[in-house]
Amino acid sequence: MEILLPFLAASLVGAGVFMVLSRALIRVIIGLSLISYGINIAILLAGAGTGLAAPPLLDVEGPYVDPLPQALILTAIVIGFGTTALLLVLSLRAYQATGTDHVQELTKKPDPVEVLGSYADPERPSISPEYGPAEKRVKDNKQS
Amino acid sequence: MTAEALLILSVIAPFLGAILAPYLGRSLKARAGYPLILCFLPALFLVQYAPAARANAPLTAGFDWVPALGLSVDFRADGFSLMFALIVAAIGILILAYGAAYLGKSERHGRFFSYLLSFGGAMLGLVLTDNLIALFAFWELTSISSFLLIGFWGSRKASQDGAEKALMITALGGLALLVAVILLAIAGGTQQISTLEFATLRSSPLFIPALGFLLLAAFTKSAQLPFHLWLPTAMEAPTPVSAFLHSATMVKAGVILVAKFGFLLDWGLFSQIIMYVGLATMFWGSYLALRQNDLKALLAYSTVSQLGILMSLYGSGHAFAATAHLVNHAAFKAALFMVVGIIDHETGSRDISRLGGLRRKLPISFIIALPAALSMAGVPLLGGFISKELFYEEMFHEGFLPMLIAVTGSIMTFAYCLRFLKVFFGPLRCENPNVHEASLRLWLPAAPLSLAVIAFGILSINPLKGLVFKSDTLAVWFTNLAAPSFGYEPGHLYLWHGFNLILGLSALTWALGIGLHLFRDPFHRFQQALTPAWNNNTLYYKALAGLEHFSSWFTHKTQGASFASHLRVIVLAFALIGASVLWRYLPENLSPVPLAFWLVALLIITDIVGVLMAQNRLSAIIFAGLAGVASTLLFVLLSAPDLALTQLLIETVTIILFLSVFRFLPRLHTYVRPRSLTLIDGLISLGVAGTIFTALLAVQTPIADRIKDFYLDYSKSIGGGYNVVNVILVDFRGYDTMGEITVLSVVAVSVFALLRIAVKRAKSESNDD
Amino acid sequence: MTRHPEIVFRTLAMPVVFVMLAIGFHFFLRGHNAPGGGFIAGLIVAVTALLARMALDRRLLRLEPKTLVPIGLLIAMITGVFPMFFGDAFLKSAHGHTHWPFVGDFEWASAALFDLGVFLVVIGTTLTIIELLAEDSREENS
Amino acid sequence: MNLLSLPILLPLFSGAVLLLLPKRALRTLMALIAAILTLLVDLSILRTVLRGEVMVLQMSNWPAPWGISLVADGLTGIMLALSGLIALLTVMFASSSLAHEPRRGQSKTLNQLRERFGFQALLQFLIMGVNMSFLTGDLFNLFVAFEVMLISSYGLLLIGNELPQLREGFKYVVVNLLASAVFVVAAGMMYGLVGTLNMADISVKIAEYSSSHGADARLSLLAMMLALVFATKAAVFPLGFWLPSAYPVPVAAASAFFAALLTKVGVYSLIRTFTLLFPQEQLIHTILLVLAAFSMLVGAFGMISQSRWRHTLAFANISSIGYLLMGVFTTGSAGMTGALYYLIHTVLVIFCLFLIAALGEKIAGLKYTVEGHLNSYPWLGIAYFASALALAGIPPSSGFIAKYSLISASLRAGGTVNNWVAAAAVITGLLLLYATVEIWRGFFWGESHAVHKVVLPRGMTTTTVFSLALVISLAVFSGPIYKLAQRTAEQLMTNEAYTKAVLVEVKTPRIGDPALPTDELEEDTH
Repeated sequence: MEILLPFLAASLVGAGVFMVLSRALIRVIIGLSLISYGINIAILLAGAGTGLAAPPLLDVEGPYVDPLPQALILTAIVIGFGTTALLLVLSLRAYQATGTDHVQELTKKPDPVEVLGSYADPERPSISPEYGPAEKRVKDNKQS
Repeated sequence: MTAEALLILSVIAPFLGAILAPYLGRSLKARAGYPLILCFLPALFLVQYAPAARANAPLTAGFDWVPALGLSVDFRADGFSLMFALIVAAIGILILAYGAAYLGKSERHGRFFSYLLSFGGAMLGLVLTDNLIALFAFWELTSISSFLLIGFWGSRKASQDGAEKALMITALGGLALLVAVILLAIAGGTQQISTLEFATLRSSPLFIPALGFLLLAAFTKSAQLPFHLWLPTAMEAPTPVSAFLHSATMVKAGVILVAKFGFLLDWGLFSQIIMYVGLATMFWGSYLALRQNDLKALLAYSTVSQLGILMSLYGSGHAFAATAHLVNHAAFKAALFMVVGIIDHETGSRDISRLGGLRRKLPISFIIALPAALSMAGVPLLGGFISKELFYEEMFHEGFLPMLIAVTGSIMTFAYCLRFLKVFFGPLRCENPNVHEASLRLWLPAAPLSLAVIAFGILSINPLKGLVFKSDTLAVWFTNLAAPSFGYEPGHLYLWHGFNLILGLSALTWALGIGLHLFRDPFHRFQQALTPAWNNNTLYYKALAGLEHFSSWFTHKTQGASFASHLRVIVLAFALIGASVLWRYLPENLSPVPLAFWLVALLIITDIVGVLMAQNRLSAIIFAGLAGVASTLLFVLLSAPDLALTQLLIETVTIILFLSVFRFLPRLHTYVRPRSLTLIDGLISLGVAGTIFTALLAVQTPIADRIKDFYLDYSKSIGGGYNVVNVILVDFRGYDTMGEITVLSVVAVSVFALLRIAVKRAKSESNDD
Repeated sequence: MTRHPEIVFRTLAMPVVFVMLAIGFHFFLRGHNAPGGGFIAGLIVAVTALLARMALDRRLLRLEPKTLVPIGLLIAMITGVFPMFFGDAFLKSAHGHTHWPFVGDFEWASAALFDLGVFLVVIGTTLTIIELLAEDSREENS
Repeated sequence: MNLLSLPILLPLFSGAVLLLLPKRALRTLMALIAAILTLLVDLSILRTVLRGEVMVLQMSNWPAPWGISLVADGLTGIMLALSGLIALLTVMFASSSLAHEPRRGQSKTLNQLRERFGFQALLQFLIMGVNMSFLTGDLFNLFVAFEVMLISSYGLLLIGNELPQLREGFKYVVVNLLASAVFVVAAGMMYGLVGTLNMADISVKIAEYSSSHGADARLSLLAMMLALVFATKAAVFPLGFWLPSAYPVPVAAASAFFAALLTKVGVYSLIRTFTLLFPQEQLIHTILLVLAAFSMLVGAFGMISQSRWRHTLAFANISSIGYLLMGVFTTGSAGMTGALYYLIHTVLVIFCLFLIAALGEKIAGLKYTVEGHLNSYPWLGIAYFASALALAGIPPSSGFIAKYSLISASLRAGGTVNNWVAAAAVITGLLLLYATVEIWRGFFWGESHAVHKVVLPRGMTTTTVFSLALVISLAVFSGPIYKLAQRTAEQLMTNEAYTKAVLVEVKTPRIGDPALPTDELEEDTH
């Protein structure tokens, strides 16, 4: 018991991770649900141990298992349900919009860098007059 | 008004003016510059505290900003600071007047004066402050406001570039200064500059790094080799700005730093380093000034060269000579810039090769420029001569090599001064046929500076005392004002030292300078031939391009990497965590496993294999669902009926969900990973599984009692229910459930929006992403 | 699909829906004392409603399921806020016995009201998602 | 003490009601009122905790380790006040911007749809989640709070269904699901190992155990798991890759809120975890310190590499996280003081910059390289310049004070790691300056090609001016605010006040607790 159950939880999580690292939308989603199965079991094992006892219903004879982890997992399951549903709908939408289920193709690359333009040269600061007759030019530049 | 208030006001007033300037500029246009002169007056009034400063009882004032950080804006008008503040304020006033006449109608006057005044305020703060952090703050403020000033004509690429270059290089120095002031504050145990003690600092291991960073800061700001590249391009600024920045303010900040902390720097190799860097800068600056065709560029390199002189003098501890030259340089350089502005304004050109004989068309400007240029060249009877003599004398004491560099540099200085004056002589050459003298408003602000240049020298001859030639008025007054700050004896400036080696060297300088001017064409060809393919300027742009390139490469590599590899980082981190406790907590005796558990285990393993091997969507979904059922069974076996029930129902609903979208889901493509990646992913997954596994083993024995008994004890009596899990959910930890149903509600809202707002297809997506 | 199974399905569906609804409410009411509770009951009722929708083409509720969500949320929250007016903390629970005419002895708990909120939110969310998905796919088909 | 539940209940209530309200004007009004009330509550909580008091509310009246406690100490007070301010400004900005087109050249129906389909409600739920995270004193409840916050952020990120939203949304959701999975398993294991979930109780028990048994690898394991979770949420290098692509895709108001607060929740949790639960895990502190240095640099390089407003700023956010963690994990209270001050500073500045970016996008589209807008929009220029200076840490902005105190604390702490981290901070300052100047050059300077001036919506500009005023007043009132940060940091250095306040009443509850009047509840039970 002490080894088998943690092993099961761990293998569910491990398999889930392997699926998540693949590149197809559905595999990612299925992987995530495997992870959540594994994790629910893991929390139960971590908090309540692997020993056998009565369920925490007070009309049954004790000793009871620890009820708190069960409550935690319940909350986690519900939240997990919500997020899975959202993720499912989202991936459906993403698939419809992009036409690909390849996770990588959903990713976009950052902008290419722009080439550095011409620059000021200290040996030859722009000799073009900055003022006087040039006033018009400066003015034109500003107003255009 | 109290003295303290005046001192604070003298720094604050320009900033207030900077805020007001846009409004004034809107109504008064360029003339806004005249009323704004008021902002520099408080600083000028500080002159009344000069006697106190000379008596080494300087005026202090200030206010706290962030006292918990030791950051207070303290001012201390000691001799040197006061002297400098007066120069800044005086030149600032002239620049404001000059700018008011210089700017055209279509300019953004308010903005211009606003930038200019905040720069002036920052400069005043920098010289007057006595707090290390405030010193840094004002230092950075000068960088920032000069950035705006240089880039005032921001629509031009060259202006933008010049501004950015100045900012980046001075900010580099600024960061060095930041480190330096922090180290000084740590080592000295105080943030007040006037209470720093050499002995305390010297004993600290941080002393040498602090000095190193301090020097780096000073060199960048004062455009010393090899950081001088920003100064010439800063000429892209409007000329009034150049006149302000490069005569008395911005570029002198580094010199101020060396002067203020001179008592620390005069130690070991440091003074030698500063002196040689300064001399090299002086030499190289005048060498480059000689080859310029643009009047402004010529002045820019001449500024580099003059800063070299100041730096070497302060660095080698000759504060008296340095201060004398500093005063002179401020006057003649500001005047020269203003004249260049006038020439540019009237002729429409600054190109030396296209100008000539302007003496006839611009007589007043010529009169203003002549003494200033000659003073820069070091011609006798003018202020520049006196301080150059002092420079020679000090370098003579330093040794042969410094002497040699100083003299060669000065020869070239002499030559480029003549070259500058060339535009006034010879036949008239000018592209603008209607060239005429500038208006009174334009040349008048330059005139006092030229007068000062003359006054520093000639006016001080005292005819009654014969040939003493003791120049004992304005310049001396200024120079001696700084005396208490450096601890030198108030001295005299002599026009005449008698026939000695120094005078001989000066004569040699003049002769060779004239010679160089006459043979400037071959020299120019020589310079052209020697021009290397790259210099520190190209290096700067290479570095910037390299930075851009690296940033984009790096970001591309990290951000643009595949999503899966991003996820790999997270799970890998998780996998690595497991290694820390791997196998340490194996339970000692294992309890037997009932048959039911074996069966569930078998089911789970089968499902896992099934999911991993699945070739189509349906089987993958079914195997995953079965894994859910298996975990339900496990919950039953582990006495968690609520969990089992919930999990089963959720499984049902999820399957319904999957099936209702089933037709629209993509097929289960097997995008083949490269074999190495499969291996890596497999290993990572194993690592994650290992972490979960070991962690589960490790936490089975708690370090403290678990709090479960409370729930079992009070669930019925206070909670009112037999099902402890449910009581926990709605009562003990009902707040969690509150959050949980909020999550569900948000899911409903989000899904509703996702499904009801129409999806644009990729094809029709506008191209702006 | 031929007509016959569909008719069978329809005839069977009606009683199934009622039985399931009963089960759902049963689970809801006994939640405090035995496995069950608002969440489980909510899921059961939601599945039932789907069944009714698919087999009988009839909605169990006039309301759009989306509206149930904020209502449930508000019920749960206000139950929690109520004790605050008496100087107690948020979500302070109370329970006891009371005697109603015709109903007899009744054991109540404020937690049940809170659970009602949970119940409604779960129904609302589940139905919203699935009904919308069904609609979405119908539109795609047409 | 019920005051503590209001920052959560008010947004929850208004979020639920917003879903029921039929008219746009009503919804806007409701959202604004809720945000204002929440801010007032937040400020009054801040006022109380600034007296050095630790406020505690035991939810459902259950005593500390068994029920869930809401706790507010100085740190919580600061975070709440920030969240209240940012929330109000976001609601203001959103209600104005959602009435207009998202950015130049797009139709405005999309934004109207967003509003109709619950944008404001999602925002309220997000605020609730954020406040819940700050207030909770329970590890598992922190997980729930994170989920409320994250699920709302998914909703806000996705609402509108634009292609980039769907694309980046998927990645964002998957990453956060993974992190949440680690979080929940860590919380479960924490219960298994320490036997309690109340953070004060955990702190006491770990301290007791450590003092008698010394270091324990199992505790380090849990600490590392939590560090992994929170570092991922805080977008610390190399776990922060999800941020720069995700934050720019939603509506600008949502982006701004995300950037200002969501990552800070991760940082907040890191601070709590490593001051309260695991102050002794020095190795992890050092690891995070090194990662902080990398985050700063990577963020700055990222900024330089981008040319779109919000992408650039998203990287600025990563850089600021680096600075924050540098302070948090520098030994001693000086570093923490700097970090807290920096926290206030960076929340306000990043938020303000995002608003400016939104206006910039309205004027010229996603990229800031469309030059020449200074003359047409001088006020925008001033706003950008002031906040960019603050971002780059140039005096006299608050950024300078923050940067100075962080670097100074780091150099004072000494040691090789600290010195290198300080060096990284200094270099990052230069890079940030370069990046912000590039935006200035790209957008404000240069030749203007604009044909006509875009009229910016009143509400958007007003909100931007407000947030700019906050940025500036932070610099002006640096003295008292720094003092506040200092006091809070000292409070964080010792956990005694916190744990004492939470664990004060460990007596068992009496059976005959006053019950609610029966008649109000009867009708509803059937």
